[in-house]
Amino acid sequence: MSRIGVFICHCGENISRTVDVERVAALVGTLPGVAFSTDYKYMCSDPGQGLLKKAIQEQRLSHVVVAACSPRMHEKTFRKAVESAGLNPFLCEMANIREHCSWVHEDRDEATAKAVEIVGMMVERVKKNRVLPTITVPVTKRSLVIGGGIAGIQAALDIADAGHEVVLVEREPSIGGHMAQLSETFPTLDCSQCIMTPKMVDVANHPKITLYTYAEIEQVEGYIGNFQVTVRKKARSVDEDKCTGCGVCMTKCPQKKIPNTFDRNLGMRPAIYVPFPQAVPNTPVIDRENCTKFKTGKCGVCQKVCGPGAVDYEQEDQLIVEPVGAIVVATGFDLYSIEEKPKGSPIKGYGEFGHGKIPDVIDGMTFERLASASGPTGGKILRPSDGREPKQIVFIQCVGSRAREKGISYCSKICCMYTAKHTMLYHHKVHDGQAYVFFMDARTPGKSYDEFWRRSIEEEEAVYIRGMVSRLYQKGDKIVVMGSDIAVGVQVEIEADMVVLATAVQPQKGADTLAQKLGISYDKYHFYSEAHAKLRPVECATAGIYLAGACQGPKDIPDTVSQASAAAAKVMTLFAKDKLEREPIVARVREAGCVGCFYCQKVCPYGAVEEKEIRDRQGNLVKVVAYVNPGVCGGCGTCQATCPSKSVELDGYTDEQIVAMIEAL
Amino acid sequence: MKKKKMLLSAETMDISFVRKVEALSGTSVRRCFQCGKCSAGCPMATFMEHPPNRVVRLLQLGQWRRILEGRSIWYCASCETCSTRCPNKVHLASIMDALRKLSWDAEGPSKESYVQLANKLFLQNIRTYGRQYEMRLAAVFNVKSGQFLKDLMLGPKLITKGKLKVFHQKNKNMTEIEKIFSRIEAMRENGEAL
Amino acid sequence: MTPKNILKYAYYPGCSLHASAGEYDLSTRELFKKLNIGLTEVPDWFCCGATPAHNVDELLSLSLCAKNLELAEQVDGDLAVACAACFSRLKTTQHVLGENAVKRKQVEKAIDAPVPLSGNVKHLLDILARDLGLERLEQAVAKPLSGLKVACYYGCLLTRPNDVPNLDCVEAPTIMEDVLKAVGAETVAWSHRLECCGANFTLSRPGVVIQLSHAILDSAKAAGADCIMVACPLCHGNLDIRQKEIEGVYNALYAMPVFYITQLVGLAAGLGADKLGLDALIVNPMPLLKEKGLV
Amino acid sequence: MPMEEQMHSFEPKIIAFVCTWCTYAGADLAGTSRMQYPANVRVLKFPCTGRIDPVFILKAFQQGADGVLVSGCHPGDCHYIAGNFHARRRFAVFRKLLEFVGVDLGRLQFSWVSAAEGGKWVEMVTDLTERVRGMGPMRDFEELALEEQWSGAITTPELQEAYDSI
Repeated sequence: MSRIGVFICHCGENISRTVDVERVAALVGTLPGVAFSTDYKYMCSDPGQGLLKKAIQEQRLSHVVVAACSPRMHEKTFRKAVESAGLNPFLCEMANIREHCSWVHEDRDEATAKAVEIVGMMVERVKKNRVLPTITVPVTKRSLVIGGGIAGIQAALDIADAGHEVVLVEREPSIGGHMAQLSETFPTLDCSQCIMTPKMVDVANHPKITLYTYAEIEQVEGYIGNFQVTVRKKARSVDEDKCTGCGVCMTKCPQKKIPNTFDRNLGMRPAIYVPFPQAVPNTPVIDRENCTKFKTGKCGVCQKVCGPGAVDYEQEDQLIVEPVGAIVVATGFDLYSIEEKPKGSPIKGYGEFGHGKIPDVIDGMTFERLASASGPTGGKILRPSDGREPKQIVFIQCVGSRAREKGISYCSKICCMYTAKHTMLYHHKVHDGQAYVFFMDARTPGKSYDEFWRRSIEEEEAVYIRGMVSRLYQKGDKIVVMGSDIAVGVQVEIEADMVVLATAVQPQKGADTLAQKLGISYDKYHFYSEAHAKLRPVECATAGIYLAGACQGPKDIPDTVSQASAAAAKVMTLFAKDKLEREPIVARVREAGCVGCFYCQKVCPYGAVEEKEIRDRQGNLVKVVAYVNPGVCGGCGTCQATCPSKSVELDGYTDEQIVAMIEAL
Repeated sequence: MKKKKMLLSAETMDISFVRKVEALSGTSVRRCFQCGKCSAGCPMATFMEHPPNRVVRLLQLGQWRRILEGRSIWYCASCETCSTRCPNKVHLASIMDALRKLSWDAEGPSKESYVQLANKLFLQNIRTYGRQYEMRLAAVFNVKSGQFLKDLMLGPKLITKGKLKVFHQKNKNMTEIEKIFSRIEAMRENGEAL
Repeated sequence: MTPKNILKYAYYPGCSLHASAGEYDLSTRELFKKLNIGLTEVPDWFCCGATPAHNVDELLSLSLCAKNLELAEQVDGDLAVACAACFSRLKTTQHVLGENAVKRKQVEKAIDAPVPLSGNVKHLLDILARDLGLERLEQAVAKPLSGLKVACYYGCLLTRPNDVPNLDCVEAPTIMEDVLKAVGAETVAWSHRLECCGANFTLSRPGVVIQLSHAILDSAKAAGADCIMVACPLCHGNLDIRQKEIEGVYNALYAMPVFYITQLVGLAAGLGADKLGLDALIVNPMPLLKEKGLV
Repeated sequence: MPMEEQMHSFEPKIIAFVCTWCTYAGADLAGTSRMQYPANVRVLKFPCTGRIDPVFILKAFQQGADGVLVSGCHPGDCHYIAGNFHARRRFAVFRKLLEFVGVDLGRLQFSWVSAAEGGKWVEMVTDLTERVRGMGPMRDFEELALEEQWSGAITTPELQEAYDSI
């Protein structure tokens, strides 16, 4: 038989003004199971809590109901008090007779009657409450960072500088990401490589960072504090330990006509290559698809010229399992292309801009490579078609972005600023040229951003034309741009030598596959979803996984670096404890009842439901049942409402507790 | 109003004209970001085919012919509301002054003849008499503009109220005013001033 | 140096005050005499060029004004200006030539003399409200204008643009109201006190003036004003001389006398109708003034 | 007593099933803003609308509730990522079932009330109370209530045996 203690709070006069608290205490005292009932001026005050503790001990109370304000206000306070008096904190419930009663009703009798019912319901509920042990899970203080762009580099360096081991995994042969491709960066026009390469070298030299380039995530298992990540290290065909990075292999490679993707296919590279001279690590990779040795079996020049004997045609992919406690996802972005898309694709191309077939219609990143001093033209702006310098250059904003018809409705955020930068770079390099920009809005909300944009117009003489471009077509060696100036209200036509499209920012290819491996959610564009747009912007809803950079949504460098450091700080917060404690409001499976239909697994937003084999003493498989991993469970209870056999229960919100409340009516 | 397509190129965007406007007006044309506040407050905008913001926009694109061919600049009252309220410190009233000056230099392509005539007569009066004599100005204007009966009813009343002086004298120092006019003409001929 | 309490000015009346706005000139001279403020007309002054000159030839406009500033140097004291247009041009000239060295050189060549940029150019309002001061103005009142509800009309050129005339706040000036309150009148709050009246389109495009001035008269009437007060001959011309015409076009009845500031202040200072040129006003102010017991 | 008067004097019992994060907080806000609404509603707090089993609604009607309100976070705002979507689908089907059984759907209200919508909460509760007051007491389940006694717990050895044998 339970011995329940009920404590009615006056909350000064907040409750007692409309609710007759003495009467409530008296009436509730007569309920079966209630051993003690009293009222007090301020239950949350020190003496109030003292009264509660004293009553628990003196009256040998088994359960406690505090009728006061909202549990969202003081549930923690009273559960703590109950715990310090020796009871399990989850044997204490609060009845909300302030926000839900005294404050919203004026009639004293009505309010008092309602208060009695509310307390009565909680009394019935608390009878069914069970002792819930606090759940603790150990923490592996190593972190995985996926993606070696500026976001991943920043997060890895921050975590490693805090003294924790970091495993950094990059898909490409070198870290650096898109930032390494940029020429100069807004709004200060710093040379991108100048500020990027030192950080890349820091990563390579950091004793706490294990760097896997040319590697991908194969599998992720486990939960917060205890992930097991399998990394696939693709065969490089070059032994990283032996290679000195001398580069002889690359100069001697007879196959030199492979378009260089790092230079947006504007330049050529050999079959054995590093993507760019400042690559980290500086170990070449053999592009097996294009290598004569791999295609025909003949050649082998690189192996012959390699002094240290690092070239290894037999190398195979390696699978490495890394135990980590936290994961930072920093897979970055890719650029939308205007090319014709396969039928049925949710994203469409731009037929009106020639589907990418007009050679001198390029995208912003290609322009970056043209403008980069280390790019294929040595920093000269030249047309891909004939190598001439364009004298009339047109920039078009919002290509793909904000274009519902093309399947993308969001703003890509960085284009306004980088186009302004492009007009400046162009003006610096082609003094007698004229830049035009077709735009809808100029979105420049950042420190010194609007000033930068205005400078491109007022000082660098870019002509901005508000209005979108209807069509582009080739006419001789010119590209005719058909637009309109909505401020004037007339059509505009420009015969351009080159057109640069500010194409939309999209998530990296394969972002969805990676998300499924990680068990994190993503939106329809495959940008990863944060746990809360405002209050938890760097955490995934899946505990222990954090987001940094453009994989979560379009971001410029300052925002990316900020978020990366924030994600690193979240990882450090997690690593500050040896064990994780969490509220024991988790679902548990009654294995006897479970029929293994796994509906629960389908509805679980956290991927907390696993399969568990039940075997008899001889080891024969009896059945497969669901198992809820308490480290991963978020405690929503959707599984319980879904379970057809009522075999899963959410602790703290069991059917018994709820039905008891309903029956108390 | 003709809605002729704009063909933009280094040749069709007459930036040298824009530079002249900037020199004359002492204000930046490029600075305008087309917020439209000038047009919003302009008392004369309803009389114009290009509201003030569009005048600046056309200027930014070097399309000055479109401006000068229209009447907009001649319908500016010089009330300076636009300059006062411009959030970006573009002195549009001064730009309008510069455009009118350049329109005259280009032999006034605008069809707005009355305002131009009134201005011409006003300046002639100053050159001849040193001061303005309204009776003479109005009479000559009416004759030259062919509106003999315009404001006929006002005349006698104003004369009886002493508001229009029928007789007037020249300033004693008229040579000085003539010198100013001729010095400015000389400067322009020598290319010392716009 | 002038002793502090004795005020003395050079006076630039401008063309209109010698013609259509004779009553403004008369009332100014009489009022200043009454207030013991010295006023010496600049000898042989020229037209400032007004709007038409700067409209089409800024250099000419600046040169004419610069010449007048130079002529004004001959007379002791700051330069007092009655006409808002002349005031605006003279102030603008000082401002532009102070900022733009190229234009200044051109102008100096045109007038063959250095441009005096340091001389103070003051509108009558400034002299009454600040040099004389509201307190002394109050003391000079013989017949307070009590009960007279006045709509103070600033027009365009008294305050605009920013940083040039610096007479008062460009968007919410109070100087006219301050002066009128000092002489006992009541001022109304109304919407169109800074709107344009159509200005010099009165000659070339009177239709424009009729439309714009109508809005002003309408607003003043709606605010319950008995009369309008101005400080600019052009505004006066458009609101007073064309009022009958506006009434005809819009089928309205305003009968709204339009006074110059000096006429109203002069009335309060005890000057007679003859010394204020009240008979020169087209809309007869006498019925109103009689009703309020001011004549 | 004339019928009309009886209706009027009838005080309906309303049960609200709400999620902790949005609607419960919204109801708290109505309190802190001192808004007023009829005292007929009893609030049951769930972590998420995804936890709300349709059986609870039946149970509530069975226990004499005259109206039931189910409310959670707006679509897309779920604290548990997608629980409210599951709830929405579940209740869409459940409504059909109730309709088929013959329960007046006017007694059942589903809605989204966010933590910032104290006013909407008040409106919702007031409207439902008044609507149900007009509909009169719920009698459809009275008989069923006598038959159905299961409380959700495995309280008897027979039940235990039945479960164990699955």
